[in-house]
Amino acid sequence: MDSAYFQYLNYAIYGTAVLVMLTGLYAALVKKSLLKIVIGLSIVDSGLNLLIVTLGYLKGGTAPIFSSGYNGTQTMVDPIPQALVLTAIVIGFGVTAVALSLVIRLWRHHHTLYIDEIKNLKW
Amino acid sequence: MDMLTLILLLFLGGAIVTWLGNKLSPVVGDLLFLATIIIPAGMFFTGVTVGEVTHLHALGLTLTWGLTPLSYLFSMIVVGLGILLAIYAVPFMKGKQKTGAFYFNFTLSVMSMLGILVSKDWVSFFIFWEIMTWSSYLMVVLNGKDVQRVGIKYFVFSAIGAYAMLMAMVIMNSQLGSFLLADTFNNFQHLTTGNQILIPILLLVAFGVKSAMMPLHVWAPDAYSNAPMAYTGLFSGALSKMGIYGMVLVMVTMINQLPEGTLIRDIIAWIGGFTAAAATLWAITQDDGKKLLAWSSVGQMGYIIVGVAIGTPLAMLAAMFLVVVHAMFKGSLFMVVGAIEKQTGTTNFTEINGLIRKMPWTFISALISVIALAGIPPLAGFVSKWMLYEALIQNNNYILVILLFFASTAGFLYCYKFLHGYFLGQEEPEWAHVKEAPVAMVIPMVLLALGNFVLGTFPQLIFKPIDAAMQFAGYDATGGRLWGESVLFTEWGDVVTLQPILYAVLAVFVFFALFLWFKGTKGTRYVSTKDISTSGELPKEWENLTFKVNFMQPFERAIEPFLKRQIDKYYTAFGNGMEALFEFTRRIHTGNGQTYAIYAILFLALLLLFRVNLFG
Amino acid sequence: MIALILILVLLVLMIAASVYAVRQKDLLYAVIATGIISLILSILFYLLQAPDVALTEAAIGVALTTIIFVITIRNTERMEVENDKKNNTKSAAK
Amino acid sequence: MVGTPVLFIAIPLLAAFLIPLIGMVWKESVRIIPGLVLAYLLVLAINLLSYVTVNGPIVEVIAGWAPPIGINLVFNAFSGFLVTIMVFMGLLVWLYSYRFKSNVEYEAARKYFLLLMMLITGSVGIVLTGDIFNMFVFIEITSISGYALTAFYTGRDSAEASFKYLMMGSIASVMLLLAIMIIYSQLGTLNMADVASKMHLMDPKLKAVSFILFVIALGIEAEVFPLNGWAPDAYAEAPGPVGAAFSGIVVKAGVYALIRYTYTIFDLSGAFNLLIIIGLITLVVAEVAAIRQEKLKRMLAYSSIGQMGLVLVSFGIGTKEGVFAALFIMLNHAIIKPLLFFSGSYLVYHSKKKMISDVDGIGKLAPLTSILFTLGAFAIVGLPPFAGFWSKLSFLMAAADSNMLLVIGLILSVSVVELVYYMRVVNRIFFFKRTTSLLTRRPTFNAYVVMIILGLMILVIGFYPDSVSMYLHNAANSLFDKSQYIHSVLTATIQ
Amino acid sequence: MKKILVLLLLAVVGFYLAGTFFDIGFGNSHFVKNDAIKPVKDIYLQQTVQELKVSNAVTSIVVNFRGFDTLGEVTVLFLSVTALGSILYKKRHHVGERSVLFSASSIVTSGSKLLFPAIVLLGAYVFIHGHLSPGGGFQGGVIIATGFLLMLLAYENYSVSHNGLSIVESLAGITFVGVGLLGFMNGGTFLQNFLPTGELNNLFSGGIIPIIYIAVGFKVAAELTGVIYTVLNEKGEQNG
Repeated sequence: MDSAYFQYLNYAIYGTAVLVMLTGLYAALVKKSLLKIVIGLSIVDSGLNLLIVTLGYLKGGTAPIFSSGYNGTQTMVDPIPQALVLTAIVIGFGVTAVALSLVIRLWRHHHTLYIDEIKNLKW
Repeated sequence: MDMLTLILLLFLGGAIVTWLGNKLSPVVGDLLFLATIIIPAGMFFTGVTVGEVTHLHALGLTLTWGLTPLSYLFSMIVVGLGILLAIYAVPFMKGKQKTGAFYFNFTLSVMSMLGILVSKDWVSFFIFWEIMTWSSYLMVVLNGKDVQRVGIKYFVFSAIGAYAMLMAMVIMNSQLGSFLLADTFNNFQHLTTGNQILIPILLLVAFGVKSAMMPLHVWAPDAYSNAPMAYTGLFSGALSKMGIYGMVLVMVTMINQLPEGTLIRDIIAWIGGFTAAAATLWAITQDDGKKLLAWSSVGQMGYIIVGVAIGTPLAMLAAMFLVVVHAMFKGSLFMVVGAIEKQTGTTNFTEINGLIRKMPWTFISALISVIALAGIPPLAGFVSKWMLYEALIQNNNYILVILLFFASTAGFLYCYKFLHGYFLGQEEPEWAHVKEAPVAMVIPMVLLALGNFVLGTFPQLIFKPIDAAMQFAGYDATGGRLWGESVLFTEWGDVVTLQPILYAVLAVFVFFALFLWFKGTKGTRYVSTKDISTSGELPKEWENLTFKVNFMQPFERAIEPFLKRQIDKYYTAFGNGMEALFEFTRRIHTGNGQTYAIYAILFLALLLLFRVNLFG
Repeated sequence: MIALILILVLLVLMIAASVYAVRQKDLLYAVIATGIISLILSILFYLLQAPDVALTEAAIGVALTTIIFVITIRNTERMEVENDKKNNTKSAAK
Repeated sequence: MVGTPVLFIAIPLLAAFLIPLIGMVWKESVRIIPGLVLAYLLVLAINLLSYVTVNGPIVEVIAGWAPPIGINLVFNAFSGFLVTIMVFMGLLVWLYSYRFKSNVEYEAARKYFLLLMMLITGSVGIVLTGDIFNMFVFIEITSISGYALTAFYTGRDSAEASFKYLMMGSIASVMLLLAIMIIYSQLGTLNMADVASKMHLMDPKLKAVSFILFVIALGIEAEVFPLNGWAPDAYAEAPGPVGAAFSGIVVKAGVYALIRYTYTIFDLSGAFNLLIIIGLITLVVAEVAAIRQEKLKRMLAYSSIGQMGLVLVSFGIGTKEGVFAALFIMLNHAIIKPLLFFSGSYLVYHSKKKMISDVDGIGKLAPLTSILFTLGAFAIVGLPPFAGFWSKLSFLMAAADSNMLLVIGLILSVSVVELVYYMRVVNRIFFFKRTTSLLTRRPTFNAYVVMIILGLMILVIGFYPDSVSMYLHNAANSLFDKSQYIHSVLTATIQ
Repeated sequence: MKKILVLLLLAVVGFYLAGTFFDIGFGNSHFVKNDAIKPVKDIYLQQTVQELKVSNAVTSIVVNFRGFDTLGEVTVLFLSVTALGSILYKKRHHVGERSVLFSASSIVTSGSKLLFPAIVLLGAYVFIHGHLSPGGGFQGGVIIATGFLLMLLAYENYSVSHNGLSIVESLAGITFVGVGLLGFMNGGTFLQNFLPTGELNNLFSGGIIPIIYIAVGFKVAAELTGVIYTVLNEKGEQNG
């Protein structure tokens, strides 16, 4: 791909990632249902992962795998962000699981997921 | 280990040991308590000499301890009162709750006061000051009567004072690079002008709180009357004098170096005068002996503050004298009230009558001390007040003289009310069983009362320490010139002019005694004070019909507009307002998790918006 | 060129899916939409030369996250409540 | 030198993986093994600290790749000091909660002690690690254990508190990752020392943005004001020992991270003013909220937040004395606040709502516990001759030396408020009539031991502050000496 | 009202974040331009081939260069399993009674029974060849976990033994830490490679990396299965 498109991609990908993050954040901040909040948080994570992987991309880079078809010339994309994203995804899954179990607990006690009614601890 | 440290450590360890021993058995606690107070006190009198200095090190700071003539004067009061009240306290506290806590805090108070007096640097001064504060606080709330109001009020004011002092001392340290009292006083000019005004004000606030100076006095009456009587003697006699001690230090060093010094002196003097007058008026309206004495101590502090603030040699002399004397008579008066409380269970005038026959020794000490308090010759109060008036007149503060004179004249009223309320009048059957207080309680109060008598007649007995103290405070006291300035004394220590007064008054006393002896109470007819059937009404039994109800009603009506405006109300209103504000503020944390998340994003947005202002 | 257009299409789809997931009242559909987001994400990762991440995202994001969401919805409630009309039903349930 | 810093992480993890196996055959082990591990870590920490004070920082390379390639752990006077405190408090918390609740089932006990150990390990890792992303991983470990421990009691409110904590925590992790990636994309490295040495090459705009993101993320961990809404709930709803662990250990880790970024990694001048501002706001709001609380543990929680605000202000002064004071406050707070939580949670043990009014007149029934609580209260408000006074004094001296008179005045007036609410509780304990018919629970033997140890430490530091000042001075110096940190890390080799 | 405020805030945040990343730019990491910065990734890429003889750079980073992160990461999973257990903890377990998503038809059940071994094999392949081809411990473990998920969904009374799971994950974890400590014992550092690194693109290459990745695979599989199993066994009260 020649560099003219790269300008578009620059705005497109980063813009999309930030936009997705903000959408999820909006859900987490405004939506009243606990489940919706958790969904929003996981959407934020998706956007974040896209952002990170995009940061690691190099123009014309290949996947960081020295397969047999690899001659020492072509550049490789930055593997570090990929490794970090790997970690981030797994951690995000763990947190989501904990969050969902908490949602189940709250449902068990309150019989609602409406967050404004789950305010026993205040001030 | 040197003497001072040893003594303080003995007090400290003794306090803890006493507390534990009291858990063991009350008798052990009592003995340990007496030992804890008396042994170090004796060591203090014998072992400590003025001028020797101790150095301790903590966090790179040097704590310097040592005794100056000025502090020696005060420490004599502390230790003397401490011993007498300790002897008094043992029977007083017998069979009461929380005896161990009482002993613990009593010992700690004595220790901390001595510590304040021996500390030559601000850090240790502050440390002991705070120990004194919290130990006395625990005493104030000891009996559990509306602790949240009285105790918190006392602690808040003390904390304001203490933190003012803390702020002043850290500023001085950062500017002058030393915590030593001497350095901070001597290098005072090197401070910036702003600090030169700020620091004395902070320190005066700090010491004004402890010495119950208006408008910082509101804690005092409640605290004095709420603490156990066996402690209040020390509280008003010695502990409030620490404020005076600090005030003397500030006045003779910092204020003297200030160009605006005279102005500040006048302001403080006027505040003291008002304190005296207002407190006296309040004292008159009290129906409870404790409260009455509490207010009157505030008033007496007013006199002392006036003396210290005026600061002419004679005024300072009067103040010093009054410090010593006030400790004596107020100590014995609080002991009297304590004895009455112990024997009858109440301290309310309207309930007690004619204890004169039941508790003669108590009556005698009360009589002498009250006369001293009222400032009637030949007792010690007279000497000090006279010298104070004289100093004021020399200083041309005629209005202030009038104010003080009004105060002490009005003082007669409550003095009489006190005597009459407890002892005079005819005795009620319900007090028939009352006995004289135990000997261990009688002896200290009688001793203190006689002390008044002696000092009133032969003031030269304490000239020497006062003289040394004032010399240390920078007054030229060679050859008793200070005393020469008063017409009471022709020259050094010789008190010829006082003895005729003494004889005259003694004659009056003897005559009065003989009259009572012969005429006695023959011919007087006893009717129940509650019998008003002559006026054709049948009283209900819950109506207290003693004639002492509304004892001073017309007077109170006269000063009603003054009574209506008490500063306490404004403080309370302020406190409530603050609490309401706090209540409003904490609602920021609405229990909704989403709101917290929104706060986080809000914070992020703000930081991003002001990024440039923050990080350039 | 093809890759470019593909990427752009995927991005648009991703935004659409996320908006749908946020706006959808039926939580089950919302969860499925998040699964779709993860799917698109894994394709994007592949296009961005990150096969490992693509694999992980596909497995975790598409399969596991979705399924535990579904189980949770199954255990709690399916419809999102927007106003607290549930007050009375809650008191009835208690 | 016995052992290396990596054991602080490796040993607990090994134990954590072993516990389920051993627990199958020997049930009691699930309680005992964490204690043994923590005891060993304490010995290790003390040894390493004494070694470090003599011959300089230890930089441990991991996976055989010297920095800036691999991850590394840094154990210098500063981090070592904090680690020692944390491990010590962790051991005490373990000892205290050994039989805190009687008749706990095996499963619950196993999970509780496992999570507790991992909470402490995560905090220690945050302090030790020399790698930005690795710190993120440890923060996640700490947070997840925190969520689980907060929701440990099966009441309904604990789950609510935990959910709030989780929401804030996940926002924090998002911000943290963003900031990390911005830095990485600019400097191409994740090693703290390397980042610090290359920081001048970074575009100032991006630098500021990433720092702001860090402040938000770590501020949530360090309970800075607008971000700390979760903290009181979590403190109050978690089991008593866990509340103590939060205020004694976890917050310290958050503050450490914030300080590490402000002092070592970033070179922003305005950061210190920011610290002072947010610290003051945190202090004021927390104390003001604390005075109006009806529940004991919430009150303690707010007061602990306020102390953290004070610590931030003290760090924000930016002088060596300020750092010294801040570390001293942290040390005292780590000693005193657990004591308050420990004794407090026994004072209101049997009451359902844990109201402050439930302690009325309990002084007669549980004298020793009440006296220990009072000791803690006196110490935390800084009354001499207890530990809190010296830290407060050194803080005020530091502030006065850089003449911040307004800050001093504000903080002193706030501490009047603090004094009021602690004294109210003390009054209730000793000088009120007992109104409720609640029973009091006599603390277990090891709880007594723990509380008495803490009380003695308060007295010792109060009467002889020089006993700790050397370590504090070394820590302050090593935090200040940025170049030495960078050098010692970047020249590290495999021992 | 609240929505508008939030939208405003998000607009501000989004503006600054997007601006930041637009500055960073796509496809050319900033540090590539600046010569003063020697990015670590070059060293990684070159050492991956020369030292470790691993063909998948991501694997070498995840397992060796930044293996410490991975250790923490599996710990996070481990902790989240424990957390689930303690959060959803009930005094009385009603085992077997599980929330049923759908009643599976016989086709599904038999199909999943056929599919299950294939899935497990695939997962095993993925994490055994983690250092050669894309994929590795996590991916393989997740795949295996999905296999178990399939069985759990298909068969209402298909149960996994908790003890088995915890034994597997404990052993895997002990292997991970133990290998790390072994490297530590051999005079090296924690997680340092102490095995001979064979030939590039060879199954037995990369020293300890395959071992660790296999351990990670088992651990992740066991943990994720545990997560699903715990959540499935949580039969909350249905609505109404």
